[in-house]
Amino acid sequence: MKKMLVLLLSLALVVPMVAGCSGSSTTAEDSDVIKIGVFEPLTGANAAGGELEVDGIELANQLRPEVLGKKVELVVADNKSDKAEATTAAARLIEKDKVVAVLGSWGSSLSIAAGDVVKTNEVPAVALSATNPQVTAGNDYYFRVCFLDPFQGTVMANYASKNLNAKKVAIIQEVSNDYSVGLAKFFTDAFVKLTGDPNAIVATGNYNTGDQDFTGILTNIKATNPDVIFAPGNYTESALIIKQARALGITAPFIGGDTWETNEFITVGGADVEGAVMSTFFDDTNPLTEAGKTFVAEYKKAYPDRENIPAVTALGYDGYMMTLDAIERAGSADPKAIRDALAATVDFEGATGMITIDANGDAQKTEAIIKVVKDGKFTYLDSVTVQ
Amino acid sequence: MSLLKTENVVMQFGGVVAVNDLNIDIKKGELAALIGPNGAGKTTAFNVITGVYAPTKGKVLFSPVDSVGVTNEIDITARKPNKITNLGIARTFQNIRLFKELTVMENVLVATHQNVDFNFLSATLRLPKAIRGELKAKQDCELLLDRMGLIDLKDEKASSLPYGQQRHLEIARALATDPQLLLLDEPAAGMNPQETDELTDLILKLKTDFGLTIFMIEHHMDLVMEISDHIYVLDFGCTIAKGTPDQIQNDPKVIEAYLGVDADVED
Amino acid sequence: MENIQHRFGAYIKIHWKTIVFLGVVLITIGLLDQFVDSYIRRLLNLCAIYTIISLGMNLVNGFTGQFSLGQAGFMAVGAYTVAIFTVPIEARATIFYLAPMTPLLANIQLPFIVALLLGGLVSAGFAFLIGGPCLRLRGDYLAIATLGFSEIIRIVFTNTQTITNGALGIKSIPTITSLWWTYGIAIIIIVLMILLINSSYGRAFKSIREDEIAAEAMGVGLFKTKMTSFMIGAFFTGIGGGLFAALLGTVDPKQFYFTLTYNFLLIIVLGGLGSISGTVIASFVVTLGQEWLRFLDEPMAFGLDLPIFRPGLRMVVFSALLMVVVLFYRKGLMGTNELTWDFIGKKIKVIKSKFNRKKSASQGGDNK
Amino acid sequence: MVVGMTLETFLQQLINGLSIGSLYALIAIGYTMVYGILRLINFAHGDIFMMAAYFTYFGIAVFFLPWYVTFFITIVLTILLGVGIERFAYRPLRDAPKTSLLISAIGVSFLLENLATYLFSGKPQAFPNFPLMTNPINFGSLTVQPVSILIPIVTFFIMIGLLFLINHTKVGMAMRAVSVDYDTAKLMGIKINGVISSTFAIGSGLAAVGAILWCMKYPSVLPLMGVVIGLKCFIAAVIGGIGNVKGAVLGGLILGFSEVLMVAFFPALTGYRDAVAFIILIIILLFLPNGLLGKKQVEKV
Repeated sequence: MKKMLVLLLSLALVVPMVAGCSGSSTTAEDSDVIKIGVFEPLTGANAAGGELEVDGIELANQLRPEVLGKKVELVVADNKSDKAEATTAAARLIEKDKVVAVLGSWGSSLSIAAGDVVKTNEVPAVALSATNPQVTAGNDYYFRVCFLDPFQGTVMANYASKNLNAKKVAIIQEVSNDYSVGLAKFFTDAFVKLTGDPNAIVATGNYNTGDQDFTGILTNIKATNPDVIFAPGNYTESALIIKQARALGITAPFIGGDTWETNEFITVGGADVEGAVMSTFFDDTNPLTEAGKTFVAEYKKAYPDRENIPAVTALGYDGYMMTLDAIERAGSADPKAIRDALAATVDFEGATGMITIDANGDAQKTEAIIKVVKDGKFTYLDSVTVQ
Repeated sequence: MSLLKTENVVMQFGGVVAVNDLNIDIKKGELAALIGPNGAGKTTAFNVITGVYAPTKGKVLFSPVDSVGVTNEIDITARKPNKITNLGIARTFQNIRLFKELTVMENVLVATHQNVDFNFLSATLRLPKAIRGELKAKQDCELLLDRMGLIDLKDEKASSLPYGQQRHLEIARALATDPQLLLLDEPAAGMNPQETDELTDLILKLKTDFGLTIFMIEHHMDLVMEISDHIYVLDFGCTIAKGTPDQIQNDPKVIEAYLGVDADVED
Repeated sequence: MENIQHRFGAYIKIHWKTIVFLGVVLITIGLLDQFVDSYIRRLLNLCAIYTIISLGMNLVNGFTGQFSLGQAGFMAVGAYTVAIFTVPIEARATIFYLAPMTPLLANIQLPFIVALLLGGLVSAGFAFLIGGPCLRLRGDYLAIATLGFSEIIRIVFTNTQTITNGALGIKSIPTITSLWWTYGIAIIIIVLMILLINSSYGRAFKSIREDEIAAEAMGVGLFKTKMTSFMIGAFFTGIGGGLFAALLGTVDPKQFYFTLTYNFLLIIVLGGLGSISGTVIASFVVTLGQEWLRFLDEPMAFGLDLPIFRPGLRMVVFSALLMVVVLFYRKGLMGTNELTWDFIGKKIKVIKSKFNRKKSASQGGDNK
Repeated sequence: MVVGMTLETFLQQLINGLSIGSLYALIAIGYTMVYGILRLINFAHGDIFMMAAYFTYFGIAVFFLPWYVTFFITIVLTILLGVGIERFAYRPLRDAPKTSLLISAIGVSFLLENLATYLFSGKPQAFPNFPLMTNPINFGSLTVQPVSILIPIVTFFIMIGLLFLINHTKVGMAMRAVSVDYDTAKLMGIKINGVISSTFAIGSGLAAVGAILWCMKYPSVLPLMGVVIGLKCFIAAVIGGIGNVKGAVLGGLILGFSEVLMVAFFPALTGYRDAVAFIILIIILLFLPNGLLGKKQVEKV
């Protein structure tokens, strides 16, 4: 009896699935809505980042809900911070929901996983904050609105060398995170070049995502007495690293990348992350463009209780707006036409700056924002231009 | 000629001596019995012989006839149980240990696995050699099951058999390993007098038909006295007597052990 | 002689229904391959791959009774082997942009099928190395040791930058899209499993599951037999991992976190530890079910804006399902039974008789 | 002094090792006690630890309860959780094959992780700050947080307390009896279920204490935080000899020291740190299958 129940239960699971598949929806052309896929991690390790980008996309959608006289509908798919799920989620957006373009994902590896799906199905995708060069490399259908790791690494190396006068730097990288490893490498290259000292990196510590105890590597680093510690990586681990460094009596300033700019970095790090410096894409107190000012005003209207605006939210906003701009220029909701229009984007005015898409599909950006944690807030410090 | 000898075997668990200075000498072709009160260390002795436990001290020697008919004395002390089975010692268990979810036929077939002369690839791909081997094993096992009166049940799950037949199946399975020495651990446990009688006949028949040497642990004294050639009596791990059934029946130490006369009275 | 011939036939007896069934399956795959879109295709491919991997796991856990939790690691080995040896040579420089690939491997490219087989073999090789220390351990120690090895493999792959490209992973792996690759291999592996399980080796595996001590006393070498099962299981899993890499087109170490193994654990528990057909059915149920249950993660499920429907609910339901199966349907769908024609016939009979006896049927039947 | 490590650095590393090792030890005791009685790897133990961290977080940061009230509530809730898990997920399977029990444990662990992700979101929560415990003190050139000293002390006293409980009280005697043989213990009139429940209560209570101390030192709370910690602490218990309280403490310390010292002496290998525990485990199991202080177990045939 029990077994029959299980069998029935399983059938109940599978049958609607198959039925649902076969009766899939109408094609894009004859519908009066244009569907755009939002491909983000809403659960799992990257959930926090995913939610922030979705905020920006949804805000943009409220501001500009129509294009070509048709309603734009967002279809959100959770890629669970997991690659296998990511490819299925991307395929689902394209095949089942018939989206004409995809936005996302937070986390370069998830975007890379979806790369193949969008390429073979010939549907364009716009990465928002994925900074790994491999996202767009060799893929004509992936674009992005943010800058790349090599750029960010160079920016921080410049900052460390010029503004902080650092001669000796220690690096702490999250070995299991492609973003962190990449940034550490580009930083190293740029910093060694700037100082001309091949031994300018005095110590390197590795950790894995999810680690909580860093006292071992920090004690080693303390012994080398660096001027600055560069620790790109996940915000939770980074905040814990800084806390433990301070508890061990390390006073050297910490600098990092854009992933630090989340509220959790400050809530977890507390007073110890005061003075931590990071590069990022956007600053709400100093919008670079008119579009940026509009975005800030609208964001404050939509979320009056939030203090500062995360850069990735601005990128989400830009990704949506740029895609709609491309649809308008293409004059059709045909994915291929949208792709061509996206590739031809020149001087699109985004909230995070002017965007011109280059041959690789990357946004050519020359300006990065440097922020510092001050009084428990991310505060504008400087903007750096690197060619 | 001895088939199995143990020399001064001692088995200790922590501080407990389960078997102390065991010296057994089983001649080829005889039926020997190991008796003694509960907890005397009988099953432990079996476990040492079959390699389940490595003895703390002492040696176990086995003299099987090999495939070309030559007899060699082999030291099997602390060898792996399956190696000892390969050499020709098979056993049954006091608390039946059949492969419950497997069929009767499969239970017996498992015991022929040690003789496979083909590897898993040819078995999986059903190469001719494997097919021949499997068919041969099946034929042999069918004969054996027929012999044990289990042939009609060959596709039943072992766990579904009645108790008495499970005992029979255990013996059939042990015989399928093609042993020279068969160790039976309380084969008649839980049987009524009629079943015990039948079992007695069966054991004697198997012994002659298969040319076996049998060593068994048994509590049914009638059975032991009736069919044994030699009897060893264990108490508290020590061999307190050995000899023919007649000698044992009249040994005061045995009577004492079984009747529980206080030791110091005798001393 | 005649007798042998007859028995030969009986030994590899194939029911005509089986041939018809196989034909239907093949035609279905052919039709699906022609007509489904890439989303369904991806799901169906995943079902086949999960079937392969779960069979590898069930061989060790279900048939041999060794509780191993190393699936994710063996998958990783297979996946990386395929990735390393099939990525186009010209793409390698851009993929290994932080540190170039070691010159030993940089210029070797193999055809997919060769790389796939190699993946299975390397995985079996790892199983050999791991099995040495692990298979001598008692049940739950084996679980934790295999889990540990799977983590070690992942950590090593994270750190060997010039071979595996570390955390960056490998992308641009030539992908497979046709259902024939995955289903062809899955069918071959199912057939091999059936043949293996019904051979002397299969019986030896099962005897160890049933009672190690008795098996050993019957002359079955525990270590050698467990090792054989472990290596074959790893081989299948490696093949599955290789297909997985080729399906996704990209691999990185984070994919092979040990919780991935729980997926396959759920499949084999639901299908029945020690049942091939159960594993196949459960692979489909779990893979498709997991996708179908996505509506639980959407705030607007059933057109109602209920706050309980939000991301994460699906996994809660899923893990609860595992608990329900373990607690109340311990034997899963099939137990150690197989979906043979005899089995189906018996079931139909049981159902029929129940139907006839309507009321008196409440206690009888197959609830053992 | 010029090349390699200075004495201060070495001492600092030793303190790091002692502190993390004692935390491992505290959690390992829970594993060892449950294993001793049920012969089960309680895969959910790490997740019970995680839930305890959330209880404390909610008590202080969300409901603004005083810390002592929160700690008390946390310990009580965690004990209820642990005992509840045993009652509903393990007890029904007591006569089932061991594999089912193990799968059930994995299932509970998986369920708790997913439930926590669903209820509390995957984002980290900041554990409240305890300045008295975390503001570093200097001893010469050594810098130590008070909590790092508190942890080994708490662990030591808990160990002493437990050893007393096990060896000199009625409950402890019952536990020892049950751990040797259920049936005999039953014949002796011991209430098996009661003993098992109290074992889970103690184990979970210790997980709660461990979680509070852990979060004081590493103040972020995440749904998956218990996974790796749980595995490592189980390994610590195995190293010391599972079923043995002193062994668990010893194993925890060995694991803590080896991790930190590997980082100290082989900085290039820091990426492999998480593999250390597993490598030690396999070495120990190969050469000392019963751990450092464990008793030899003989299987009954």
